[in-house]
Amino acid sequence: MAVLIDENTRVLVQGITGYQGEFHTKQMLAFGAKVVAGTSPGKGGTRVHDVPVFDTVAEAAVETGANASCIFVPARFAMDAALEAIAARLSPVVVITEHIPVQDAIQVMTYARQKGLRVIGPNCPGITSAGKAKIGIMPNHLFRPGRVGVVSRSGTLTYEIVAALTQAGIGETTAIGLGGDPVIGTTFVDALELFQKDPATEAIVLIGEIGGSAEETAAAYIKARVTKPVVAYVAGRTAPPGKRMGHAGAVIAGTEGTAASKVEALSAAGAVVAELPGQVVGLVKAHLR
Amino acid sequence: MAVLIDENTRVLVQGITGYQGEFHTKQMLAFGAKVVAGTSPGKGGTRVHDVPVFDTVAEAAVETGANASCIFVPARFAMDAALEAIAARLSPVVVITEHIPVQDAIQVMTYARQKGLRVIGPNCPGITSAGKAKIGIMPNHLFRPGRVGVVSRSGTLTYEIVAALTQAGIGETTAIGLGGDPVIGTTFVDALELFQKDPATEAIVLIGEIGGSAEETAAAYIKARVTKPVVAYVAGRTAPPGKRMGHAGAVIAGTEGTAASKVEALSAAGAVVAELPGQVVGLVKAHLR
Amino acid sequence: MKLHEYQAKEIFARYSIPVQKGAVVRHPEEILGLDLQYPVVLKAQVLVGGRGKAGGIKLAEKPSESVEKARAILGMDIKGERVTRLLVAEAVDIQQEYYLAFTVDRATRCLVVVASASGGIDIEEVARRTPEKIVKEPIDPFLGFRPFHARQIGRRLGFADAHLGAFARIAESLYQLTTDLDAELAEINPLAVAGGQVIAVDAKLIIDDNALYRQKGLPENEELTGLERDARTHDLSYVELDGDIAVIGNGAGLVMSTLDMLDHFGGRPANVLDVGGGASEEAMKQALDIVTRKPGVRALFINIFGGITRCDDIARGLVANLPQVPMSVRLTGTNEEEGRQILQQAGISASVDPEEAAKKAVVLARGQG
Amino acid sequence: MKLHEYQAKEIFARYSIPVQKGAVVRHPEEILGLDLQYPVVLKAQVLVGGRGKAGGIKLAEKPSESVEKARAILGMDIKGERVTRLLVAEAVDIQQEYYLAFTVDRATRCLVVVASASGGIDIEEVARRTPEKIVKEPIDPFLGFRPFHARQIGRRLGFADAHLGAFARIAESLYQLTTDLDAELAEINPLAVAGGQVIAVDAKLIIDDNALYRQKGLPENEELTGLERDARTHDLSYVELDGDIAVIGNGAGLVMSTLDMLDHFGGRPANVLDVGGGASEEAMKQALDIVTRKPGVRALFINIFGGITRCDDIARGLVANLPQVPMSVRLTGTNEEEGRQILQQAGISASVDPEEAAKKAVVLARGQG
Repeated sequence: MAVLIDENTRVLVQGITGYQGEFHTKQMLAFGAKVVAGTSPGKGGTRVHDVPVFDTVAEAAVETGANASCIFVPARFAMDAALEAIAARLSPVVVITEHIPVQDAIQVMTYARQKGLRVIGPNCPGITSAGKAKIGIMPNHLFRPGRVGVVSRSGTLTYEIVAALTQAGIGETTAIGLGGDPVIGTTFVDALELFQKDPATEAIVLIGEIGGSAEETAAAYIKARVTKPVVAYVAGRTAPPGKRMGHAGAVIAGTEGTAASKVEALSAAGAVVAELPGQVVGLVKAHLR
Repeated sequence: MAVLIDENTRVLVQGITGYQGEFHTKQMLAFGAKVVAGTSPGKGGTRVHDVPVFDTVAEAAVETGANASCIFVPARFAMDAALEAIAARLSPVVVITEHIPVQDAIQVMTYARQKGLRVIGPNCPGITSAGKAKIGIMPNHLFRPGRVGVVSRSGTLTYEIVAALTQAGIGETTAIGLGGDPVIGTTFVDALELFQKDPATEAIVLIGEIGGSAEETAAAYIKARVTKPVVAYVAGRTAPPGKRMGHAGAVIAGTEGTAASKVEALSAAGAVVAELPGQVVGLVKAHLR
Repeated sequence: MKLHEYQAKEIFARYSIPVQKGAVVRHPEEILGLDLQYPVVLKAQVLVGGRGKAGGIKLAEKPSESVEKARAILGMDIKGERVTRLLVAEAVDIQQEYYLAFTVDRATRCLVVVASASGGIDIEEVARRTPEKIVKEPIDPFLGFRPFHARQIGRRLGFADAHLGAFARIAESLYQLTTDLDAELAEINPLAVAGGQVIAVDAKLIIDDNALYRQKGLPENEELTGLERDARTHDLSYVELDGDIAVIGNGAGLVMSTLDMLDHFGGRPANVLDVGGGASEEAMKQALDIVTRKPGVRALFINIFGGITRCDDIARGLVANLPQVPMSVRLTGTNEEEGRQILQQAGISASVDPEEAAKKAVVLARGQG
Repeated sequence: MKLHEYQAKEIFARYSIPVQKGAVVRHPEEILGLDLQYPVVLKAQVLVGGRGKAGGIKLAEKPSESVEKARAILGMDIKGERVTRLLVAEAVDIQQEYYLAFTVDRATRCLVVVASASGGIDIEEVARRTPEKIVKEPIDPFLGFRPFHARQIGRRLGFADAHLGAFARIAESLYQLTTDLDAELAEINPLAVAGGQVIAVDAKLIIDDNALYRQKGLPENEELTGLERDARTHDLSYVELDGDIAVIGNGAGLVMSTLDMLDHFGGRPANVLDVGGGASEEAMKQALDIVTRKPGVRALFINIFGGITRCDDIARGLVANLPQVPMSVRLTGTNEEEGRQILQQAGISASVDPEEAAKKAVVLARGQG
């Protein structure tokens, strides 16, 4: 089992002819993901790694049965690409692109909500269901099918944790990179709900960071609904207040949003909180039945 | 019985302090309609014909239980007023105002559809349920509770027909003025459906005019669903093609939209079509059981 | 309000929609001063349709031919409209003609995009005979017509490669100007592929009259006659016809049925004026002045059913501005009693029955009153 | 990007939001040339908060007093920021202070309007202690913030009569400029009723950095140090801190955890640069240049976990631009083998374990490497 994507996921890559799109299409195929189509307006009829390229998502979906999207198009065209994927009823729509203006992201999320579809990201590494499917850019070799669900606001920290889980022989069900921007389509609570329901997931790793109140909201959800062990890590304990740490999602706002507030809320909710990323896997091991 | 509005309708008048708003509030009250509130931004706290005036629809609805609206505000503010009424979940929202830009009307209709609420008009005389309730500007003295439902794209022609029905002792259930603009909230089909279901309505008078294809669509509906007698009149038989007859709703477009096409469609659907408005009541009489 | 082709193209150019290089002239000799590549197309600037079939569009291979043909077109009468301006544009070598428009759709209550790969003068024929060749999609006013919508339409018309992007940019711009300018219709027919370019060869733009208050910088409305323009300035809706009975009514439906009645009884309306809802004494004064100023009016028919309009206001306006022609008045509805009293005091009789009053108007126009 | 109060107010004025009459000066004597009614307020133009409590705002009753007080404020250091400009504005007689802002809300994934009848410097205190005094409503981006929404908010703050319309117009304009300018935050605190007018007494505007590409005509970004500005021009995210270990990482989360690790092992970061996703050789070159240019850097810690970023690109960039300071490298992930080989050939050893590498960096900074 896995959450969000599996063997039935037929991926469309939007922006497949670009540098990143082409490279990661190859990687997804190598992982065993079913990348069935790509889009690149004006380049319909060509192929990339033998994947057929279309001018529009509508044509790609009709011709190939694509049912999920992975977006690599540059930031200034990303909103349009995401709206196009949603209009074609693809789900999830995974937006890898970073530096998308927040008001563009707001439009995308509102449209997805209207249509009842799921967006992941933007500015995220995507989703990987170990041994089954991958949408996004997480390094292939890290994964090994196993027992732990990983959800994170940070891409590189996800890789750290996944690599360690694999090395420890525990393995993963699905890893979900939520993205570091202030407005994102899928939240910790969504992921916790999915992992709690998934019979194959025995424990959950939650990787947060300073800024916003998503971790505090997740803590409330854990307390109310999650019975599986949750191991958490919150990055940015020593980050200077008010300084932007790489993306807008990491601005400390008021009393909420500090690492201390998040760690406290998660601990109070029954999650085990690691002080450094290197401690996470040991804590997972200790709490697996 | 009646359709759309009855004794339980609690009317809010938007633009109650204006010339038309004030005059027709008095007329509606005289008719026996429950006008419970008015709005006029900046004039909250005053009264018009003893009806309390509020600054916003939200306050008026909470304070007075208003559940329907009648809009008299000038054309350039009418879209905002209608959106405000819809946001407060009033229904029907009856827009009397004429000369509203069509792209404003489009926004209002889209928002109402999103919220699942009914708009009547714009540029319409409103609705009158004889002996029960009135929203709009139809002259009070014309009505007498009775057996016929009237639906029309034209205000003054509605009055003609209603007056004649009353004079003939037949009387009306409800008269609905749809409005003459190209984009309107409620159509012939909506009204036919309501009248067909209403046990008190024994026959239906439909008054169309040239332009658009609403009468042709109504004809198809009559053929498929309406078992009650329908007497129709279509104005503009002799209007010169391509000339605008007072409002944008009456521009002949292509082969559809001519009086001939409408008369033919209605006749073929089983409706009885009068050649002049003066013949309508005679035909109603002949077809009433 | 309808704009001339050249006016619409000036707006297109502001929105970066490619149009042919060209200029407008009022006199044939002006053509010689234009810096244009030959051949050129000369196009009569009129607001009525069908100018091509009427000889209002001609090709010229060189300047002398151009001046000669301009002489033939300027001053021409096309369906009652005199040609006073000519658009002179560089001819393009059209490979394929498409149709593209945004307009208001009553049925879906939205703007719609209408497009076809079978553009050109016979688009109405295409729509009637092979409706499957017409792409028509409603547009959510809140989401708008997005770049991806434009590409989808482009693909359905068969555009590919670089032309797909060119088409999409034109469609986006045309939608943008439709909403910016409150257009009821923004049409390009034909939209052509010519010389490796996608280009608007013709242009039609109709602005929503109700939105003119917020549309600044538009050219003057040329669709109207002098009296129609006067009526517009007083917010009255007035249309000229070719009979001898002047008609004043209130409400579009009533006004149309009034024409139907006059026709039924053998009368011919000279014009028709809708005083609209809530007409005041002052509006009535202007209305009387406008309808009776038209030459050839032999009688006046006033048909009022008061709703938002009050009969007493109408009566006061009439009594204070008694017309010179014989008239038949029908007056009923709101404040009917007060209205009749005012008329009676001025010695004017009014009918309640519209058919009776229409018959009387026809008799008056025949000089038998 | 954060704007100064005076810059935000210039934008407010373009959107017809009432602000006090005033001008910006860089030298005290300039005040004498200003045509302003006294008393005036002198306000230090700094981007950090809390200038009032730091003495950066003063009232002056007459020109001489004004110049004297300007001398005290100009050149002042407020939380590390030197005051170079002063806004001199006519004082207003405030009757009540309100709070009004539009900002991005993570929870509802929308812009929200935030307003309160208890405005002024203690608004955060109000939010914490009496959250019921804060009005907060999400805004549908497609419907937008309409005039009726503005009136509703106005009523909830207690505005009535003519002030309700004045407030509503300000709120509509503030929303308009929020969307037009891609603002993350557009705030008026206090929005005051003063002298029968509703007026913006202070102004804060933060523009979304990701949208700067489509925002022309904005003032220069003054929030950044020289090195931060250099980083920005190369699309790198760089923040200055006050320790002695320069840090390069990829991804915001990894970068933050890197700081946490250094702290854990007793190290103090001098700065931190996020090379982001898919960093190229060239980006690595710029990154190395920027972090090591900062005075006081004693060691360099590179912590890369390759995802979209490839280890070989990083390695090539490092080998081609070897820094002068001792360094500790952690390199793993995509194309790890190739990356390690490149480093090995240049005699550089790299760790896989981040904690091991962090410990080494701390040791190097202490000069014990």
